[in-house]
Amino acid sequence: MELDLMKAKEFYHKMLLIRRFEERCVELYSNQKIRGFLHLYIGEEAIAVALMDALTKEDAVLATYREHGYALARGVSCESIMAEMFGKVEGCSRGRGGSMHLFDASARFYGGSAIVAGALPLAVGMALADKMQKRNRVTVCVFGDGAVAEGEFHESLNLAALWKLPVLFVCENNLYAMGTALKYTESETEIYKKAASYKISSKQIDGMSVIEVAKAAKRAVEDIKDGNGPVFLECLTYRFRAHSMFDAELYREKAEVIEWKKKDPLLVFENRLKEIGLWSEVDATAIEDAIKTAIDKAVEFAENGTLEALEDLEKFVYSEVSHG
Amino acid sequence: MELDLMKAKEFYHKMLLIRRFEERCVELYSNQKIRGFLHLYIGEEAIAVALMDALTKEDAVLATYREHGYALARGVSCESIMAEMFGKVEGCSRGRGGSMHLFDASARFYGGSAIVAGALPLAVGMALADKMQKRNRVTVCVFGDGAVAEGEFHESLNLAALWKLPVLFVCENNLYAMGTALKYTESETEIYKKAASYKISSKQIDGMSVIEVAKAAKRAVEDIKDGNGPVFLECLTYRFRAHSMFDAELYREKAEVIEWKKKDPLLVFENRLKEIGLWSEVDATAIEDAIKTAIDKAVEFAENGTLEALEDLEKFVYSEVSHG
Amino acid sequence: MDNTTTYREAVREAIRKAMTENESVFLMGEDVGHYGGCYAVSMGLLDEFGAQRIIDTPLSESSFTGAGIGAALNGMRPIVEIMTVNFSLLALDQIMNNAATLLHMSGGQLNVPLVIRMATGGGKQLAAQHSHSLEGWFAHIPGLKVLTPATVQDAYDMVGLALADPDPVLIFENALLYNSKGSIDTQGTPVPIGKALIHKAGKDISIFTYGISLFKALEAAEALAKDGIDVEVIDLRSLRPLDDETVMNSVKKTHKVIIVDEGWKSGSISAEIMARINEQAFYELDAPMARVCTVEVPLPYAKHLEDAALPQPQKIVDTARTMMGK
Amino acid sequence: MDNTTTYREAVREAIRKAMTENESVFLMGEDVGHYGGCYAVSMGLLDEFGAQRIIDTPLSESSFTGAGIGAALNGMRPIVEIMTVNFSLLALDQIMNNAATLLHMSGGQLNVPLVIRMATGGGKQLAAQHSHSLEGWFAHIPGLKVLTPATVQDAYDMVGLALADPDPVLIFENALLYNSKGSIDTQGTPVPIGKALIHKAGKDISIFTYGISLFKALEAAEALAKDGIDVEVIDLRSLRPLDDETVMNSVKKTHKVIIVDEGWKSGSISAEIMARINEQAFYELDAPMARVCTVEVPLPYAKHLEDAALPQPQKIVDTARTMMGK
Ligand SMILES: Cc1ncc(C[n+]2csc(CCOP(=O)(O)OP(=O)(O)O)c2C)c(N)n1
Ligand SMILES: Cc1ncc(C[n+]2csc(CCOP(=O)(O)OP(=O)(O)O)c2C)c(N)n1
Ligand SMILES: [Mg+2]
Ligand SMILES: [Mg+2]
Repeated sequence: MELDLMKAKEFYHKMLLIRRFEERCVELYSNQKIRGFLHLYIGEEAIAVALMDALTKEDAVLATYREHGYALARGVSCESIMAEMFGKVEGCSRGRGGSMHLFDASARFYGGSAIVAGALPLAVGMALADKMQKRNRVTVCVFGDGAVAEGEFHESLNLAALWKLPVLFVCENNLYAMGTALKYTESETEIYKKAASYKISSKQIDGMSVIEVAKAAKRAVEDIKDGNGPVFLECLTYRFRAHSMFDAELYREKAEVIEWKKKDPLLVFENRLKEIGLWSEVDATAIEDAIKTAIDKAVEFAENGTLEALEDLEKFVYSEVSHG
Repeated sequence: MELDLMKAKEFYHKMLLIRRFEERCVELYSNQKIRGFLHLYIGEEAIAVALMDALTKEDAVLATYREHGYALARGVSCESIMAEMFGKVEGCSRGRGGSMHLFDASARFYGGSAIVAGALPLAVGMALADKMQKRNRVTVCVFGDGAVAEGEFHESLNLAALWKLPVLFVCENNLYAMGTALKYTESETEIYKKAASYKISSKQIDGMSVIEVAKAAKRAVEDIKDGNGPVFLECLTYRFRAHSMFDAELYREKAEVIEWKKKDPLLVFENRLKEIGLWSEVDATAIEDAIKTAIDKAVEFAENGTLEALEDLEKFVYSEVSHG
Repeated sequence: MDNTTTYREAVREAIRKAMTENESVFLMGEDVGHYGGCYAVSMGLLDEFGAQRIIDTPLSESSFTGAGIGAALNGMRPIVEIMTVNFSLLALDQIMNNAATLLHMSGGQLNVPLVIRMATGGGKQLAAQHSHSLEGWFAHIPGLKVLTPATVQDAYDMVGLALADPDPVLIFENALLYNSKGSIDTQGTPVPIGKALIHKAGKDISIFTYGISLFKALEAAEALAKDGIDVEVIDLRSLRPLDDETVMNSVKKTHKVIIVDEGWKSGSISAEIMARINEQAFYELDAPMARVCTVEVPLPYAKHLEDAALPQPQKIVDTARTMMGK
Repeated sequence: MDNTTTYREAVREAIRKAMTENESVFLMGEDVGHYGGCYAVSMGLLDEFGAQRIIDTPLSESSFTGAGIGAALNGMRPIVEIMTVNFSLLALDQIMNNAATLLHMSGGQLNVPLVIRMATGGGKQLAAQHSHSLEGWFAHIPGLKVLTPATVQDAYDMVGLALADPDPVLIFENALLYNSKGSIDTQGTPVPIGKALIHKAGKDISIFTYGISLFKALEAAEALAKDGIDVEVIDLRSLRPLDDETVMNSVKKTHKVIIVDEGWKSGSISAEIMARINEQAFYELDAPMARVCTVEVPLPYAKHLEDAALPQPQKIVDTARTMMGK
């Protein structure tokens, strides 16, 4: 994969946007502007940014409750995401979803799912629909290492492989499902091998390197669009923060966190750009500034947003034209 | 494994008992003495007989709705099984279970389960209890090829492997789940390979040969009792009859059935015994007669059984001492 | 009206019609293809429409139901057949947390035009794991619609109604009805979702019921007529939404209520109907309402026990007589 | 009584006591060990009892629940923690088709002494997939018992009661209660399963409720007292079995009924209670019974919408006033 300056800037910008956006979310959480569960993606930004880069507008994305990064990288606006977390009508889910349920049909961003592994079957079905309708599209489905133990992981991988469906499965293996380390949950901890046992083309990659993920994602999407059936990518990564805002992190050593922070995807990328001589042309300060402005704007937008009228509580339980 | 005459007679007797018992069941079904679903084991007898032979009384067995053969081979009495299918109090489940739900706690025969793959988690839990209580026992769990697609298959294999539990998983791969051929349901049709992907010691064997199954079962049980964790056996087999009494068998070719009937486990075993010169000492006629007598007796016993009093319908929803 | 169409054929015919008229409709489930359907509903459709549209699935209830949701989100009109309600428990997470929820949770962006059909009910001596009647229980879930066709006409109509609906619709087909016969009008306008039907008008007692119990109630009504008790028998047709209007109008006429319900008594749809009548027509009631439900046991195999557990015409007759003081 | 014990500590203490007294008791579930429990209930227990008895499971709700059943069948007394009720849907097949069924289906041979605990309820802005209150819905299933501890004492007692029971018992702990405080009597005889408790006697209206709604009802009762409306507040404690006797006795006293229920209105336990009162105490009623339930929507994230969806003291007050014509 060619890494030109434009792409380099874009990657850096997007990863930093996610980082800063979530840092602001933490503040806003402390100020009780954001409530409910808030799962941070900090440390894992490379994956979302690189994956979304491999897609066209027609492709579809399904993510987990740790999906801010995906929504942002997919191009869902900062404003509508922030407004969502403020519970406002201007939010991308009209304030009904919150942090765990960002949706944007126009971006083909299908959430935001809070049941671990619950989106895999949906991804299979979306890909089935594309195949039946002979549309050359990919459905990307992201999930954590914890999802691998669920029955739906197995059922969905089998269906996708059996029916040769255009799905890109992406496992973000950050070594923990909440506080339970992978070694306590899987007899086979090399997750990509499990996918291979369904005869799915499967690979383990460095999820801290936006370049490596971008390469693998590009190839995977090409493969899928060539009609070769599903692909599975296991991205090795780490979440730098607690699982959610209520986590004392008793289950992992500080030293481990420190070790992984050395692989911070922003740092790794910066160093790489330095190596290849592109860093000097990336105006990091300008990017910081632009991001700050964008986030400030988003917060203001969210603050100024409106609350859904109480009369509309029951709206959208059924479609308006429906008989319900 | 040493095949002495006694064992040879016993195997032959048990396989034939299952065959004749089920043939009688078919008649009784036509006469409406037996109702509900009736799934025949005919063609697959070698597996149950050989597996049960490898167990001690302390080991536990969990089977499917196609479990007459297991109940008989485990030593649950013909009478109580027949009475069960007649819906009588003298039945091994007091007439509440029928063909699909034979239970005999004294034989550590835990059913009789009609939800495909539903018994696998139970087997895991039973084995977990044995391990916790430091009892050197095996729990055998039998299921069909259809069960492999269920999420619980995956979850249970993972748990058993992860916790190194004393479970013997046995898949009776008879190529069809009802009317759906394995190739339509699994991306990997070599089922034992799926088990291997959980790091479970796993093997594919000829399920039509009582000797081969007996050998494999014996070794597996030893392995498990040596503390090496679960073992998985895929037994290649074939059901000679329809899935249940309501099956037009549109999904398979007559020729295929005929081909497999050449591998009839009774026939295969008879030929083998002839080869090693034991057959002449097996008094097949006497065995036939003894079986006929036993089945006649069972039918009579079932006919003469009593119907549960209607007042007792709600008995056993909760335990008697319970507050329910 | 030649009354020779079976309920099974009616469902099949409705599926065939929908698949012929709309390329986006497809059928998926266990054994719907090569086997011809567990209850032979889809017999012949594989040959007619091919394996791309009549899809045999592995035993993976959760995932093929979820795949139905995904396909519905992505432009298709899937009919997912869950072989029987007994296996739908494995798919409940997908049904409640995704199908029923996505439209609201996405702020109105993502509707799920999914039809899920399943066989339901006891009475075939299939014992505790294969005899559930959970349609009333599913009706608890907002975001879903729950249909219970009793007649051959409804067996036909409801497939079309469900497919025309933009939201997830569950159709519960009582397995004992598949062989029942009737005639179908394929040209008329079907009675919409959410509308109950008076099958027999009467003035003394209202019997509200659905599915196979409709016929038990009608049988009871005949017997009661001989005693001079004139019951009104109403087929609810849809358990969610419930047709409160038709229910309350009947109560205003008869002032007495019996509900016949195939579900376990506690917490089933019969309780909900009682609750609504209490709320909306309390002063119309002349006597306590009564219900004839399934006894609260895992259904036993033995026929006499199973019969005793399920609602039966005689129990309805006895309940009505007691209510009329006869 | 120093009122400093939290509900969370009460549950933990009860588990600790049971594990100390009985080697067969163990705890298994997601994050119960190294993390200390999603709601910190089991914090410290891993250190105390070791990984053999405080077992972190993979995310495999169906199978570890089923494994609990198997372990219970084989001599153990497992406590399975399903992190929250929202994930219990994945385990429903095991709960309904195995745990609730095995004793009856085996003709009385196999009882399942399994305790399943789970957090339940909305009110924390966790949105549609994480805010279910399904305890009333689970109470539909024969073979199960369903407990809903509201007080710190019950949080403590019910673990022991459930473990002493030979059959499967589900305990629903409302997550908003974990920080609530009270005192516990560890020496007394616990109020048995199936017994409701009068928390506040009154003569004008009976309010039946459970779990967190108990406190909403008590709050409403205070406000109503100022209006001269004297309500009786009854904590059902157990949704299956229900304490019909205590319910009917209260109805006989007040002749008016409100039910407060965290479940979605249609088909929830409130309907069942209304149905039973209709059946058993119809002539005692002076007015239609009323219920304050959760509005039938997938629970929304935004706080004002979520508040509007859930039962609130003010709604109870309004309902009571209307009922009293004030
Ligand atoms: C079915 C289900 N069970 C349990 C939970 C509670 N839960 C939320 S996140 C989580 C851990 C998931 O870990 P993983 O899949 O590795 O994703 P990560 O959070 O590490 O990104 C758990 C147990 C859930 N949401 N869904
Ligand atoms: C969860 C579940 N889904 C569907 C069924 C209906 N059903 C009963 S047996 C069967 C086929 C099972 O095939 P397999 O596991 O290969 O066992 P076999 O009958 O061949 O012995 C099916 C689909 C069921 N009992 N349980
Ligand atoms: Mg993880
Ligand atoms: Mg098979």
